[in-house]
Amino acid sequence: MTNSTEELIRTEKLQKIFVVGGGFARSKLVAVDDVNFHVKKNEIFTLAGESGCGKSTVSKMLLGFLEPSEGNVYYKGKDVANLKKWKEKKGFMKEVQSIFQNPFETFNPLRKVDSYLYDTQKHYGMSKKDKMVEEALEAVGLDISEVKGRYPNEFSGGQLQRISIARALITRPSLLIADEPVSMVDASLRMSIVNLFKELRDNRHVSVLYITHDLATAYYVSDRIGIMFRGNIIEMGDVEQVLMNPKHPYTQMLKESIPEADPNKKWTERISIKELETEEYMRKGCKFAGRCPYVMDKCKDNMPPELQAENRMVRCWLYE
Amino acid sequence: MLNILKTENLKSYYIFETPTEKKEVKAVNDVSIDIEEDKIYGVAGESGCGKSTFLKTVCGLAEPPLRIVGGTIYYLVNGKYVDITKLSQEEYRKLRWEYISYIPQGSMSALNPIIRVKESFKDFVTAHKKIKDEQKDFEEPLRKHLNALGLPMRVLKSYPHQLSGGMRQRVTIALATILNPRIILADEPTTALDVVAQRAVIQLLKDIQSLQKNTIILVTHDMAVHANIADRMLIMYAGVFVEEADTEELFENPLHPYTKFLIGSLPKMGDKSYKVSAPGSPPSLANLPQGCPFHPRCPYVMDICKNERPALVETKPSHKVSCFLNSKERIQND
Amino acid sequence: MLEAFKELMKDGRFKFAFIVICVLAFMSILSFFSPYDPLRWNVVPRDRPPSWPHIFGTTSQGQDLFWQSTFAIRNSLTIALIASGISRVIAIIVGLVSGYKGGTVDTVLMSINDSFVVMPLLPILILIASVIRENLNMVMLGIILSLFGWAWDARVIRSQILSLREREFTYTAILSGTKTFNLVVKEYFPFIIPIIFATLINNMIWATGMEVTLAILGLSNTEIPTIGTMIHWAVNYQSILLGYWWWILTPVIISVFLFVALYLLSTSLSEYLDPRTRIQRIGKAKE
Amino acid sequence: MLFIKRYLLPRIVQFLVVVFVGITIVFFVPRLTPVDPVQQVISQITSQGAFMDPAAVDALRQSLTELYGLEGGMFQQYFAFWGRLIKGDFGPSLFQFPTPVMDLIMISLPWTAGLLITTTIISWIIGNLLGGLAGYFKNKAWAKTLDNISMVLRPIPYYIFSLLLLILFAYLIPIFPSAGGYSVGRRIGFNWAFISDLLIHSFLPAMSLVILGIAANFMTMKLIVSNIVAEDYVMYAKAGGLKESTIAFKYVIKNGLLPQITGLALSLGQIFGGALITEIVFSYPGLGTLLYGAINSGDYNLIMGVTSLSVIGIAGATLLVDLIYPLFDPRIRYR
Repeated sequence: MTNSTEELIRTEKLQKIFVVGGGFARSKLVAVDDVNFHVKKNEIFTLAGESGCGKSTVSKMLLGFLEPSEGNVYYKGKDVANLKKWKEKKGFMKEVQSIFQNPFETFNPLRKVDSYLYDTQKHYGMSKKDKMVEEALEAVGLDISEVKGRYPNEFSGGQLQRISIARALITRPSLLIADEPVSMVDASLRMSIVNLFKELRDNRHVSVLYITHDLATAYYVSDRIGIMFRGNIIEMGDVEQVLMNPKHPYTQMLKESIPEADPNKKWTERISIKELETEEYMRKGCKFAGRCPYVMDKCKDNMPPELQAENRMVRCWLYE
Repeated sequence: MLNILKTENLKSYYIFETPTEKKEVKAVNDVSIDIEEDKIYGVAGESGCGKSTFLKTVCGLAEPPLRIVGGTIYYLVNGKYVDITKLSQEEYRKLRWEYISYIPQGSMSALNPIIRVKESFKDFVTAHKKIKDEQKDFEEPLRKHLNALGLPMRVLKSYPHQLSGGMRQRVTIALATILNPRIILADEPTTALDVVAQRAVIQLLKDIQSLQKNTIILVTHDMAVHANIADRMLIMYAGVFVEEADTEELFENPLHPYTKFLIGSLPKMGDKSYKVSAPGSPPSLANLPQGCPFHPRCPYVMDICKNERPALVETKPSHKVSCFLNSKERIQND
Repeated sequence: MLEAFKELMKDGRFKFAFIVICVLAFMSILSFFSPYDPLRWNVVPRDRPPSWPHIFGTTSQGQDLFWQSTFAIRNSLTIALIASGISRVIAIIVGLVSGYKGGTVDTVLMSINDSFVVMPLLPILILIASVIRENLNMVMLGIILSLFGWAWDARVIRSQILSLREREFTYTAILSGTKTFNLVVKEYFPFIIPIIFATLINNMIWATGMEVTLAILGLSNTEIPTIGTMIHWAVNYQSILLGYWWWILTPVIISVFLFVALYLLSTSLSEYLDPRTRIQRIGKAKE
Repeated sequence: MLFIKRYLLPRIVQFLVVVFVGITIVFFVPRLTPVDPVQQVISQITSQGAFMDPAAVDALRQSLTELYGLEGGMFQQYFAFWGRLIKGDFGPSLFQFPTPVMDLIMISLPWTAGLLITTTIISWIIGNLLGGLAGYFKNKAWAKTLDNISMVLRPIPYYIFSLLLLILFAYLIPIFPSAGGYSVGRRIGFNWAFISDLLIHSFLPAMSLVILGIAANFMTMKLIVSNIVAEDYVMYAKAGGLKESTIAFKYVIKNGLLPQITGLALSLGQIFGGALITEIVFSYPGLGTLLYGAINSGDYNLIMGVTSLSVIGIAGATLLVDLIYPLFDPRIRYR
């Protein structure tokens, strides 16, 4: 168990059920279920998974953009759901900031980019004299003269993502939630953004919750990692251990299926391709049971609990 | 080895004309390249470098605002080189699918949503072949083809929306290869698929190539996909190819400074060593710098780079690069 | 502003619309200098074909068609502006509330809204007008039309808000500490304003059409000269059968020009104001 | 099952809501306005010079109140109104007393329905075909010409256009009759003379509806097609070397017709309104002319009847179009 003073944010039994359609066309979709994790001070924690695993829904719930159906989010021990007043919410947002997947969508295309930086400075009660905007831009390797008076479509994706990070840094947050921050940034610029997270952690003591589908950058940048599948975290622990020695059959399959940028590691064995089950979300037991090579009878009816195996959490009956 | 596709000084621009101004986006800017038979080529580059436009252009799909401004595109058809930019629409239409085939970007919606998959196959086949005997000329070869590619027969009766994304993509690929084309142009065929489907698509493309012995030009930004499937690679930057080499050679000994950054910054599992990105940002294709397009970002920039454009030349056996560090040959300005 | 106008004038559709609307606006201003009282009959010789000084001819009621038209244009435009102005306010409020609040509020508002979209409004308008008839002055007519003319546009605004709400820059604005009201004004209005503009003009077309319809049926106050009542009187006096073609033709031609000009204005403007093309222009200005 | 729940049920509910809201408006509007319809009729009669003693006025008031269904409290009246509506009873016409309103409507309805259904179907088919082709071959000269013509015709209201046609054909070039559904004195019967007479009389009103309908469908279809040609499956069909005609019809127009079916359902109310006025301009013996007469004579029951039935009829037609839609779209049929 970690020392609670070290914890920044923690979720307990977090669940989100979406109601799709209205009236008679209503149906339910459990997007996130029983998600428990925390992010410590001075660490980069990764939530990884394929599209549709619920990782972005988790980030929206952490930021208060979505209300959890069940469960709680605690920031420094306080339940975030109790922040009702605008002032309290702003106090929370000052500490927890976020950047998004598509840098071209992060800023309104009809507004000048710098207005967001100055808005942030003003709304969080800092005066222009504090030079917070200039300082934040400097931290991401940009100069105010490059940014001033220009519209989003005058920048490249990489530049916009830096400006987005700069905007988030103006409030001097303790936690930065980065939802797929490099998936739409060009390959040659990708690592400069990822490296920035390391710098933030080491030099500014900002923790980062890195949400991605890319295991290679996750391995490169993070300290701990949680693997999500169909709404659950199915394996969580030290990044070195989880990714280099995965225990959950899904994590193993995921790691095996992601191509590596190394021509000497071409796939040699063939896989037999079963059609993916679209109904995996509806499963009662382990959601991976339909595809798991080690499937047992109890997997089909019972969701495995959070088990401990080799210094990590695994949700798999194999490790009972 | 024969070249199945040759382009010479190919220029393909997006031309936007409004009453007040004219804007040219030089997406393919003077490209001369040879593509050999019976190989999988990988074209890599970042968004907006012109790689998709290159593919569309050589596929003869340039439609306004995209226009071929100059140059030639030769295909080797029945032992003779044919310049498709000089062909009439009808002559070129006959080459499609039996000779040149195409797998589009985001081909999740490449199939007509309101007809059954089999109907789509039939439309594409009848456009090029007369079907006299429905069973013998259409049904049987179709079944054989799907069998060989390991696709279930039930997809034929389905509507596209009833298939999963990965299955739809594989059906599209089957459709593209039904007439055994000599060259397949594939634009980001694995993007937006989940990992298992992505692997299945890569496997399928490899199978088709070894089965039909054709040439595949695969465009994707994902270097990991290239590493897995491509025999030979082309690196594109700001509308031109800056490097061409066999995949292993390219990953081990990149010559162009841009390729070096690209390969060097690839994160790998089990490797935590510090990776650096190229400085700066790629230029806008509407506003290219003079000289080598990479010179504003290049750490080895020389005076010549700022004024002259380097040509793509073979500096090592079957390894071409366009950089004045390696060869002084330049593109003549016209 | 001047730049935008210059660029718009290069569009033939806008140019035509602009000139026609200027002429019509000029005519409605002229009405203030009319030598005749529009409500009085037999002020000029009757049934004269177009000739000097009655350039549009005169009616069987002894009214000058040119000067009558100036009043008609002014009054029809006034009714249309009242109707579309008020209905814009309703559409914006319903669209914003429904789109931003969501949930039950949205469901209720939209099911009412959808009923108005599918409902055949004309028979209902006729019923209402036939009940209040004599008391139906211009302002009243404008208000009644506005109560029926908001539904479709509210839906358009709502769906725009819904898609804007899901876009990432909304979250960026919230994280920048922007409150809801400012968020809507600063982030969403640049997208909503072109819609309001285009629908305003389209709604004016609709409202004028409805005004004319009710007038032809004799359901509005036929004493007030509008394009509709001019047609009403011409039809009532059998002007076609009696060969007074100029009488019916004058309001018909004016209305055709008015409708076509407003329509072309709305299509050319909404193309110009479309955020996608606007974004392109923003980039161009700098290059 | 899912299809019924997700597609059918919401639409049937929508139909019921529209009918409910519409009929409720129709019921309450006359009752919420300051004007008393009974008083209106009485003052109309007295203003025509007929002298009546107060007792006779009271008796008249009594019988009119009964006739209008204005007895009892507001809710009592409301439920009574629904009750009579379901039976199709709108009371007697006041000015063709005692012919029931329903009978008058039933005489006019076939004229309107015939005109409306034919013109709507013709203009929908022609407009969408032309619009689809013009959208696909948008750089051809004929496409641009059609586009310009439609752009000018599109905003003109039906009745203004019918007046233009009327002036042009019935007066300046007198080929077609300017009024009526058939020639005065001709006997109604199923023979060629009557039918040709009918067609000639319906020609102008039908033309104004068809031409404007084509223009409207043309413009929307062209817009829809301009988006469809950019769809992956159209680009792909081109890359596959499919014949232009196959692409134009099977890939572009067929897909473009789907939103147009929904569009038709949404615009039926408007088309109906336009047809009403066109009938009046041409004195065509349909619901519009019936309504016009009712307005002029203050036949309150008749106005209520026509209005209520229009609401139900249009909502029903909309539902019908919605119910046909799945036959054309497999994405709704097989979910």
